[in-house]
Amino acid sequence: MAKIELQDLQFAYPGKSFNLAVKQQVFADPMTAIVGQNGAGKSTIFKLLTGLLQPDTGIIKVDGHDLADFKPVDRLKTIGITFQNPDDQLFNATVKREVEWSLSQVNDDRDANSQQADKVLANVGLAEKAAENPYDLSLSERKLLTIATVLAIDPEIYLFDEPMISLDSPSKLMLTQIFHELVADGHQVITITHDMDWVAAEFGAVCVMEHGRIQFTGTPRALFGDRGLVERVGLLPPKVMELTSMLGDSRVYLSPEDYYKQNLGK
Amino acid sequence: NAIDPISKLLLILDMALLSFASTNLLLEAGLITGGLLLLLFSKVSSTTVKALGFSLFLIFTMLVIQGLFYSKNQTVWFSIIGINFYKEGLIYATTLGSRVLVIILASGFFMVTTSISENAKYLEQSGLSYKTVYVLMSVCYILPEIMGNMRKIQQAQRVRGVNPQKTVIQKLKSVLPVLIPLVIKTLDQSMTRSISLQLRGFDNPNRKALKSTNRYRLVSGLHIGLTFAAIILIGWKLWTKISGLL
Amino acid sequence: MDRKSVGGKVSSDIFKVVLTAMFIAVTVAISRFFIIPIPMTHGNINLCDAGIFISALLLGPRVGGVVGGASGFLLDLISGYGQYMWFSLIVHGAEGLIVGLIAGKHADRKWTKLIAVSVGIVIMVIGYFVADSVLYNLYAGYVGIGTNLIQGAVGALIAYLVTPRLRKRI
Amino acid sequence: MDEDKRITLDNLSVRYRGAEDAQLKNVSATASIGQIVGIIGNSHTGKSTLCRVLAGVIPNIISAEITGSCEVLGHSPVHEWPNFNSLTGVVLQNPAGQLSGLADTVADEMAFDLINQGISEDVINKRVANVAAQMGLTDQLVQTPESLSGGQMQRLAIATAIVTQPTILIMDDPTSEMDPLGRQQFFHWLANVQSTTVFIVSSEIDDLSEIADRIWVMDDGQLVEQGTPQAVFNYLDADRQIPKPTAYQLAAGMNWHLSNGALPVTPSELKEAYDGKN
Repeated sequence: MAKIELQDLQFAYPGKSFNLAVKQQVFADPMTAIVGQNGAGKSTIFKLLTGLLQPDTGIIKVDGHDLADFKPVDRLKTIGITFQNPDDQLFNATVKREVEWSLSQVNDDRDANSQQADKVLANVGLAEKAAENPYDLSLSERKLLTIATVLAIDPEIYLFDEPMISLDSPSKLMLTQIFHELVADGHQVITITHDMDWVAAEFGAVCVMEHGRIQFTGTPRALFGDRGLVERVGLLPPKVMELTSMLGDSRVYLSPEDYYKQNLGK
Repeated sequence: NAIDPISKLLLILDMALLSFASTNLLLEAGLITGGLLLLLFSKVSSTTVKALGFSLFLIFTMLVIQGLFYSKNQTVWFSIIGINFYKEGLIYATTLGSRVLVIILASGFFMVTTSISENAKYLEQSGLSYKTVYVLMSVCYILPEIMGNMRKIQQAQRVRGVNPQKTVIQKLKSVLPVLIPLVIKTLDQSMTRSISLQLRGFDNPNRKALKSTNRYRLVSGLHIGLTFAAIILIGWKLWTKISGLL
Repeated sequence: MDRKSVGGKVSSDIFKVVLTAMFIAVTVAISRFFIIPIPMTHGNINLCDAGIFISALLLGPRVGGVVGGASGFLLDLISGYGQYMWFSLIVHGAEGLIVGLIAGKHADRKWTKLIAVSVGIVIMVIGYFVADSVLYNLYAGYVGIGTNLIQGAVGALIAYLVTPRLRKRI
Repeated sequence: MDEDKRITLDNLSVRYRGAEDAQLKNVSATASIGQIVGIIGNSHTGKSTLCRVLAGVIPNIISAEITGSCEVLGHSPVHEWPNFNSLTGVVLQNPAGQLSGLADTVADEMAFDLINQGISEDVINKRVANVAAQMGLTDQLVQTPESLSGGQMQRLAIATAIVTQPTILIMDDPTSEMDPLGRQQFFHWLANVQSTTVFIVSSEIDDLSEIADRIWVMDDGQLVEQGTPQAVFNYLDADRQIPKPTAYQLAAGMNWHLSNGALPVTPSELKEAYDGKN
C-alpha cells in the first residue's frame, strides 16, 4: 500500500482568514475517513493532495517521494479523486466514452482502454447503460459513473469527497463493497464524509479536522469513546450509540452488529 | 446618492464623449482628475482597484508599442538601452490611454455608487416590465454563481488530466470538457429556477414594486441637461470631422 | 434532477426569461476564462462568440440579441476593456439577433447554421473594424480584422460541436 | 372524517410527454391534515414526480399526461392552480437553483415571495426575522446568498418556502447537503411544526420514523407500502432494498418486541421494548 505523509504543511487562501496547518501526519490505515464540520479544511487537504492547490510551506510525500516532483501522468496513476457533484465532470456523448476518455489521459492503447471501460462499468453495475448519454442517467448512476472513471485508471490511492451523498441505498452497499475490494487489492482509500454510521461501521481509521488543524487520528472506537472530543468538534456519535446511551449503556458500539456481538449470549 | 442611475449613466456618456472629442491633453488630465475625485468621494472597492490596475498595465503596453512603432513617429524623445522611443507615438498613446481611463473611472463611479437592487427598483419604478428588469439585473447575481460553477468544473476536469494552463492548443482542448458540463448545469438550474420562480409568485399580478429608499433630486432637469450636452458633443465631433474632410 | 424524464417539457415565458439571464452569465464566464490579450489592438480574443452563437441557434433571435449585447457589454466592463463596451453592446447584439433570424426555425440544418454563423462573423468583424478605427486608428482596425476572424471561427466551431448535444435538452 | 381534511390520491398515473414509461403508476394513498408524510424509496422510483404532482408543478409548469385524481385538503393541484399555489410551500432538490437570482442579501431573498404577493413592508420584515430565527440564519441575513455553504443554502430554500406561511409544505430531500448537526436541528424543527401538512422525501430513515405520522414507500413508480412508521417497517419486504431504522435493527437482533408483538422503530419505542424485556 502506498503511504501518504504530510510534513509541516501550511496553506492559506489569499484574503481569507482560514489557514491549514498540519505538522506531521501519516495516513497509515488502508481505509481512512476524514471528518469534521463544513469549513474545517477537509476539501483543502484533498486539493493539496491532487495538486489543485500548492502548499505555502511543507511537503507531501507518497511512498517517500515528494508529490511536487511527480509528472502529471504519474500523478494521475498515483492519486485518483472523485468529487461530490458528478455533473461537474461529465461531458462525453456516451457513458462508455466518458470512462474511455479518462483512460486516454494515461494510456494511448484504444483497444485496451475499451476493454478496461467495459470491465469497470460492469463492476459498478452500469454495463447496460454503456451506450446511453451520461446525462440521461439518474443522479445515483451518474455518481457511480464518475467513480468508474477513476476506478478505470486504477490509481494506487483513491480519494473520495462525500461519495455517499446522492447515492441510494443499493448503490451505497455496492460502493462499500467496492471499497473493501480496493483495500484487499492493496490500495489505499481516503474519504471525506459526514456519515458517522458508515465511518463507525466500515473504516479502520478516522481523522478529525477542525479549523484547519487535525485534532485526532485513530480508530473509530477510540474517537467515539471520547465523548468530550466528539462534542467539542461538532460531530454526532453513530445512531446506535445515541440509542444505547438512552438505554443507559455508555459503552462504545459501532453498529447494531457490534452491539449483538458484545451483548448477546451474556 | 442623490443622483438617479440614468443621470449617472448619461454623465458617463458625456465624459466619454468629451474625452473623445478632444485631443487636448490638459482637458484629458482634467477629466481624469474629475473621474478620480468622483470615485474617491464615493467608495473605492477592491474590484475597481483591480480593474484600474489592469487598464494601467494595458495603457503601459500601449505606450511601449505606440512609442516604438507609431506610423507618424519622427522625433526621438528618449532612448533606453539603445531603443528609441518617439514623441509622436507616446503623445498619441497618452491621449488614447487617457480616454480609456476616463471611461473606466466614470464607469467605476457608477458601479460603486449604485447597488444592483437600487438599479432594479429604479428601472421597475420607471415603468419597465418586471421580466425585463429581471433579465437585465439578475445577471449580476447569477454571474458569480456561474463563475463558481465554472471553477468547480475546471478543478474536477483538471484532476482528470485536463490542463488548460500552458499552450493555446491546450487551452482550446480544455474548452469542451468545461463548456459542456457548464451549459448543461446551467440549463438544469434554469429549469429549477423557472419552476421555483413560478411557485414563488414571480408573475403574481399583486406584485407591488418596492419604493426606492433613495430620494433623487432634479431628475428630469439632469436628464435633459445631460442628454443635451451629449448631443452637442456628438454634433461638434461630427462637424469637426466633416469640416476636416471638406 | 431527473433529466431524462423532464428534459424539454418545461415551456413558459419565465423559463425563457431565466434562460436568457443564465446564458448571458455563461457567455461572460466562458469568455473570462479563455481570454487571450492582443497587444497590437489593445483588445483580446475570447470565446464570447461561441456563447452568442449557441444562444442564438438554440433559443432564437430575441434571446440571441439580448445575450449578445448584454454579455459583450458586461464582459468588456469587468475585464478592463471598458473603452469597447458600448461598441460591443451594439455589435454583439446585432450579431446574436441576425444569427438567430437567419437560422430561424431550421437551426438544425447544417447549411442554415453555417450561413447564419458566417453572417454573424462578418457583422462582428466589420463592427469591430469600425470600433477599432474610431477608438484608435485605421491601422488598429486592420489588425483587428485578423484576430476577430480567428475569434469568430473558433466560436463558430465550438458552437457547431456543442449545439447538437444540447438541442434535445431545451 | 370531513372530506376537506384529507389528502387523497386515487389511481394517480403520470407520464411525461415523449417518455415511454409512466413515472407514477396507479398510486392511491390517503393522509390527514396536519400530518407529516415521509416518502421513501430508491433512486428513480417516482418520489420526485410525486412531489411535483402534490405541488401542482405537474401539469401546470411541466406538462405531462396525468390520469386519476389528486385532492389535497379539498383542493386539486391540477385544476385549482394558482389558487392552490398560494397554499403551498415547496422545496426542490437543488437549493442553489431555487434562489430568485435577484437579491442582494439573504433577507431580500426571503422577502421575494412576500413582495410578489404585495404584502406591506412592516409585515415582511417581521416575518423574515421570524423565519430566519427558526432556520438559524439570523447571522446570515445581511450576507449575499452566494456566500452561504451548501447546508445554509438548503436552510435558506426552506426559509423561502415557509415565509409565506403555507398550510401545505412539500420538500424533496431537503437535508442532502446539511452536516449532521444541521440535519438534527432541521428534523427537530420539523417535529415541532404546527398546523401544517408536510410531505417530505428523505433518505434519513431514522429521523423520518421518529417524526413522520405516515410513511409512503415508492418502488418503480408504484406506492408499495403506506402506514405508520411502525407498521411499514415491520412489514417492509427486504427485497425493496430499503434500510430499516437503527432502532429496528437493534431490536430485531436482540429480539426486543413491543407488547403488540411488533418491533420498535423509534427511540421511545425501543426504550419501551427494552424496558419490557429487562
